[in-house]
Amino acid sequence: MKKECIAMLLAGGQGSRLYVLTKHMAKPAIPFGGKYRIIDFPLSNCVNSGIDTVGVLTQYRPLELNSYIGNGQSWDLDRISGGVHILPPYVREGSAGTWYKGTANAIYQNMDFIEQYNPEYVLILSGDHVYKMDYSEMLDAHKKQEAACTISVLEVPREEASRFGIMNVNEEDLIYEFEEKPKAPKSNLASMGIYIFTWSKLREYLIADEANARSKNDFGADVIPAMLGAGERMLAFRFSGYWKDVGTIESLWDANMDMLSRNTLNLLDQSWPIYARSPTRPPHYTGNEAIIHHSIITQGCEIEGTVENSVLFHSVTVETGAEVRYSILMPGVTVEAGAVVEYAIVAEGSRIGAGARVGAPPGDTAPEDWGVAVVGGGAVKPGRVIPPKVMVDRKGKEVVR
Amino acid sequence: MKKECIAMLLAGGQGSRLYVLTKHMAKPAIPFGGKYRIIDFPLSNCVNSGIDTVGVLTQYRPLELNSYIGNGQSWDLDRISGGVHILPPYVREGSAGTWYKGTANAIYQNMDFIEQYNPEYVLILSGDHVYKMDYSEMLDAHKKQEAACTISVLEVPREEASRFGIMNVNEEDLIYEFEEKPKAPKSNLASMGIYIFTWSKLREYLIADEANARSKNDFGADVIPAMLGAGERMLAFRFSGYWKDVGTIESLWDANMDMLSRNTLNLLDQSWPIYARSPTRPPHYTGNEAIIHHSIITQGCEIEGTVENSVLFHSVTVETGAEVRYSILMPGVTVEAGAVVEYAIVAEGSRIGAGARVGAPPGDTAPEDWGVAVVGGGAVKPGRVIPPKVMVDRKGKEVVR
Amino acid sequence: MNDMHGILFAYSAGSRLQQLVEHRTTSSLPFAGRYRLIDFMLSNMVNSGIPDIGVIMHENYQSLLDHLGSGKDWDLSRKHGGLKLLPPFAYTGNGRQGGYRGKLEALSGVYSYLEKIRQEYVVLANGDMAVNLPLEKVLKAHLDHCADITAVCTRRTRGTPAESTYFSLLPDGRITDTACGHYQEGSFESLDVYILSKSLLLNLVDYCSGHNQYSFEQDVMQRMRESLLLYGYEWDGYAARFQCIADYYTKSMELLDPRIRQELFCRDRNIRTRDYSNPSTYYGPDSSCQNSLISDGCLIEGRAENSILFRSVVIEPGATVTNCVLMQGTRVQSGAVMKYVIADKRVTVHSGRVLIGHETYPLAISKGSVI
Amino acid sequence: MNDMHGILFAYSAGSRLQQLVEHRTTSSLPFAGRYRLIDFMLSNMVNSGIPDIGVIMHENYQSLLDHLGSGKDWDLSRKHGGLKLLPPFAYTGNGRQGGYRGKLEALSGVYSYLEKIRQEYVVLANGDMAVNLPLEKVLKAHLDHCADITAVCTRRTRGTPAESTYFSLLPDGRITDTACGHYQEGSFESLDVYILSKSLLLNLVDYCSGHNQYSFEQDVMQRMRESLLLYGYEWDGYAARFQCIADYYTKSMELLDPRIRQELFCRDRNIRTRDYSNPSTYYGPDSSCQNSLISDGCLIEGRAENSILFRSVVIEPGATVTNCVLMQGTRVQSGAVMKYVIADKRVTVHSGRVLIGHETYPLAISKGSVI
Repeated sequence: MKKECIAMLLAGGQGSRLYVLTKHMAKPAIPFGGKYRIIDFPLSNCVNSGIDTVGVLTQYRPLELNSYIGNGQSWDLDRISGGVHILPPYVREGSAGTWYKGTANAIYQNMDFIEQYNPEYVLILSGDHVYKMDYSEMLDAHKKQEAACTISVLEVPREEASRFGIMNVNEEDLIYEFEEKPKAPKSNLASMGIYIFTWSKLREYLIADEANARSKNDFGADVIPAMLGAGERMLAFRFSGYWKDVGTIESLWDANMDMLSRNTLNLLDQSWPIYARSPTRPPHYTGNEAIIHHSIITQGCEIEGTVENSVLFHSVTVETGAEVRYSILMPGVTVEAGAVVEYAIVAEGSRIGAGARVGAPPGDTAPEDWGVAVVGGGAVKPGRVIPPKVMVDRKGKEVVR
Repeated sequence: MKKECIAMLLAGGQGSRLYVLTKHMAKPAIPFGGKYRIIDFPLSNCVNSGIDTVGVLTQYRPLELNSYIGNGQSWDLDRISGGVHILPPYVREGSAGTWYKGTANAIYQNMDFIEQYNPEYVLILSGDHVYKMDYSEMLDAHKKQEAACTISVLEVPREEASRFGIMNVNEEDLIYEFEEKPKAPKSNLASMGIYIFTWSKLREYLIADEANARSKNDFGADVIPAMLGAGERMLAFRFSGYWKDVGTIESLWDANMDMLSRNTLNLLDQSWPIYARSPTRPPHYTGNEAIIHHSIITQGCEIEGTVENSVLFHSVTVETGAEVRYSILMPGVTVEAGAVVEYAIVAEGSRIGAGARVGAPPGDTAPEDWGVAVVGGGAVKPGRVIPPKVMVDRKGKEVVR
Repeated sequence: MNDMHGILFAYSAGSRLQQLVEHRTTSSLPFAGRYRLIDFMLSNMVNSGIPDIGVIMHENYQSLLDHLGSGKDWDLSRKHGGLKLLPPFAYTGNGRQGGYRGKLEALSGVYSYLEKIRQEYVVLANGDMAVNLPLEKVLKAHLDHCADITAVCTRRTRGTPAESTYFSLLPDGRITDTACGHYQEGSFESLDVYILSKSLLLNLVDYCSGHNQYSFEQDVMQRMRESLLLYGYEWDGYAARFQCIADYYTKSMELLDPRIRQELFCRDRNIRTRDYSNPSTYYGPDSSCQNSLISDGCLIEGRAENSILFRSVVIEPGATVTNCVLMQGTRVQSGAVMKYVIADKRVTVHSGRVLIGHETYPLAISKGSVI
Repeated sequence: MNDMHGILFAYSAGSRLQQLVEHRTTSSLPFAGRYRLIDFMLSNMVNSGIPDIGVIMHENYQSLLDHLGSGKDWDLSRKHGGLKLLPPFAYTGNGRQGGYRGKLEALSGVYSYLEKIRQEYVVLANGDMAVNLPLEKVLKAHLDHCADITAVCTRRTRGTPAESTYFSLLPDGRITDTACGHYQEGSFESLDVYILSKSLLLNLVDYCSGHNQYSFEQDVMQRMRESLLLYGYEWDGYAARFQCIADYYTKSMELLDPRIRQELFCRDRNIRTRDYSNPSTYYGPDSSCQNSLISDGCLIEGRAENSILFRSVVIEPGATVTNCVLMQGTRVQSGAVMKYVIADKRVTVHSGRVLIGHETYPLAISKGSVI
């Protein structure tokens, strides 16, 4: 059962800045890009990188992720040896179980799981980002440099660097300093929250971190600084390519819109397939009056109306005369005749009633009042108007950001 | 995803009456009968009965069971729809998770899991018993009688009936009374702890039971009596065949010895295979001086000594001149040259040093001092004597029963 | 618990399907934008709770082997049972080359498999029909009638009479006669789906093999009509058969009718197929696409109308595709025009080329052609 | 990450294995009590971290198909990659019947599969050798030498010279010559395991197919020895080949030597095989069993000595089995005596029958015989 490198995917995030969208599911389970959920990206990256053992650490709404991941078959992770395992917080004998205290504590609580595979290296991932990355190249760099920890970094525009955790490195890309959201950043190398640790080292630091009552038990805040402080060999691994955090309504909308552009993530590349679990539905149908421009449409859809600059997941119905623009319609959404959906995110299974209006283009509203409209599920009554920036939950109630 | 009937297997038992054997694993994971673990019996019964969705409720040492069950492939339960799922106690948002309060509470806590499959019926099983049973026949009887609950029962000798939960039934085998360990039993139909419930009914009673602060949240003590009291239609389903509880050292030893007899459980019956997960090892080897009588031996063993009336799991080594009688040697045990093991259970990976002596036949000891000797793992030093009824743990320390 | 076993006949290739079955059997013919014909009956069996299915193959089955793989996509990958591919095992061909002469000969070629069937009843079906058939209801009717054999049939005629079988039914459903290749007013067309008990099946195969009889229709349904209790199960839903290229084209175009799609793809009885992990289909800024069925992974920048597009079809800007069936990977370069064309997998049509067939005689282009 | 792809040749049947390959290829010959020969190389590939493996088959492969199934038992069942069975796809046989003439012809028969290989290096190996070979070390040597092709070979001769290939090696391992069917003092016998890059493989197959060359040994290793950098990798561990029945018998008996079992079945490089869920073997009160290798699921109530018993063998009380190899399901009834016998699957020997072969000429009994 020995594995050289296993991955631990932190999927416990509640995603509270996604409001109604994460009310009924964990953030990594959010539908994305027409066919996927966010967790499909790190999972597919693992398989494509030759990492066949993944622990998925859940806590918020674990059942949904559990049933999405199933036995791992959709990602070719249904293995006898290794494969994908859901790891909810563990209730130990005689004591109450609690949610993970921080990212490092989540790994600490699952040390027994890791030890089963006796790995040399552990890859720590999060379920918050959309990107394609060959972790085996990062692992090669880690091994070559004999690092204790390798952190994947992205060059960000200098002016935005103070929003990130910034790595200051020497000419060999070895990190000598880590600054969380520095006011005067010395470099533009931002941490992507992807770490490879030499397991024996990490183990040691996790135990020490857990023993430290003042620690928040977080990788970025505690473990990485502790390792740097102790003079461990820490490598920055430069990543270039599409990488997007989808933690807010706006960034989720943005990232979906990016999928309409052919020079962001190439999802057609057969050497790096992004796997997903989706029901088999027949091809989508475009009706006699359908108008579809600059959009992506998925199996099982029935389009009789207008769809422009939008992302439609499987089994979406757009009835005759309905108009959908600059919007994201998650699986099973129905837009009834004459309804207009613009600059909106509509959650799984929602029904937009005839003649209703969800969202509006930015020009029509004062900039400070404008934003993406969100329907969190359920039915929007015929004729109802949901203004820009407004969110409604499954019961149709407005939710304040 | 709708399933007519799903199974919930209560595998959280700590098995404290198995002492050192359950120190490092849950009771359902105890090796049994040469190739199996106890949980293989209910799991195989499910698959053979056409039930392809099984929730395994664990709490004590969940990781061991988790890694034994893996993706369910060994039992043909690696399914897209359904399959086998490990369900540890769930830590809800903002509250601490606790171990299951009782058997009924364990099901209550996993109602969301059950509801995913929208079943008509739920089969409740335990991981404590060794038997072969076609649950589909029980389900047919349940449906035919339109029962709210069907309880599988076994006819026990009248004189032993007061040790069991006894069902008193009418001529249609409908239960009118349930007595837990009655002093004066009115019937000899003992509950086997196997229940089929109409889910809508069970759901209702589970919610009521949870709301009842005085309840122990146990099926036998609370839910069944409550249903009987409310006049629900409760059916006794008569089972005849081999059925054995393996909850104590003696019953575990007994049940293993039963496997040497050809008229207990027929494990060769290809129409009802008992599946197990075991590593592929080469055939076992019997040496030039091997003497083997009335025993079962498994792949990977190397037998150079004497083995009589014993059950040997995979990869056991019995060296030249060593003697094993009336004993159970779990996977990977080594009995060194000249050691004698009699009337003993030796746990996985133990090494019995040269010339050591574990256990003794009943005749040599006063009856009250005699019992099966147990080695819980680790090494027994050469020449050491472990008398009958004595248990030693992995470190070689004696453990009091 | 459902007590049926499935046997799918996937060995034959309809010769009038010409180019379309050059490298495959009819059962692995692509249909409806993403499926192979065998997906329909295979999914029907899975949806009816049938746990074990054997697929009888003979020649030219590499494409089928590749499509079915381990059976995982139909949730049929098992150690014990599940999907089993049955190439001719003990079959020595009676000294003949070529496929089996009939179902009974095919069954006798896999006799040792049949003996090991764990279920009491067996469904025999062809792998080349598009239908969404609730087999558990057929079994129920079979049991209710205490029938020896129940045959699924339809009042609507669907196939060419010369290549079809017809039953004469009494009002209670009992089959009184079976005619092969000849339609009579009032008779029911067989859909080649039969339910019978395992023991009867073994007896029939045994007997017929000993008497050099090979046709289930003639040698069992017709010849034994007196000694066996034969019943028809009437199916009046949609069912499509494919005996020639024009058939294939017509049946494909029928799918543009929403009622037919509804019948064939009803959600609670999903048709499963192999998953290729394609992304969604992208429509360009100037694309136009009406009354068409479009699979995932396409890139549509030109015009499509009244067409069926399989996965990964590319229609470049300025290209026009009307009344066509374009299979997986077809690439239509800018300015090309296609009408009434069936393009097999991975056909490339260069810029500006014009290909026009006729509704009654669609142009069929072989796999991989570059035009 | 390991960057190798495996190709197993499983199409040939050694004709001198006679009855043992009547219904199977040599690769699916049962060996060592529970394995098929292909299990060894397949497990070597899995143990070396090879994720994708293609098995080239040609005829008589039903037994292999049945054994390998979906590849689950080797943890190779995948949507993408994993185990792929490769019957002759595009291969038209150049108008000939019968198997491939050589490895290159076999490879050219699955050319479209080769093109899709995702890894940079390819291991070519036969499916009919029992060995526990660390292929990742062979790759390392291949990379260290910057070789074009690395061939695994041994100093110990194992096969019949007429059916084997021999390499002449320089002290640094470079291969200077290849002789087919002719052993010279000091030359190394090929184990028919080669590592080369995918791109070179495609070039070679292309070139040789265009020149009607089919033998990897003659047309590549021998003919191209000047233009390619060929290296030998010496393997001095155990390896067994099976060219005739006597070979099979001798190699089987060798397994009774614990050192050989240790080499072939070392625990950290486990040999996997199909799991049949057999219970343990039961020994009766009066049984006797010495120096034997015994699989699960047997029932031993008589005597066995110096024998290999496959799963589900029954030796009734009073029966005696000495120096035998009894395959799965052999039943030896009470009082029967067997010496120097190889019984294929499901042979029954009735009470009191006596079957005696000789060490140098063991009696081989065909599958299913009743004596």
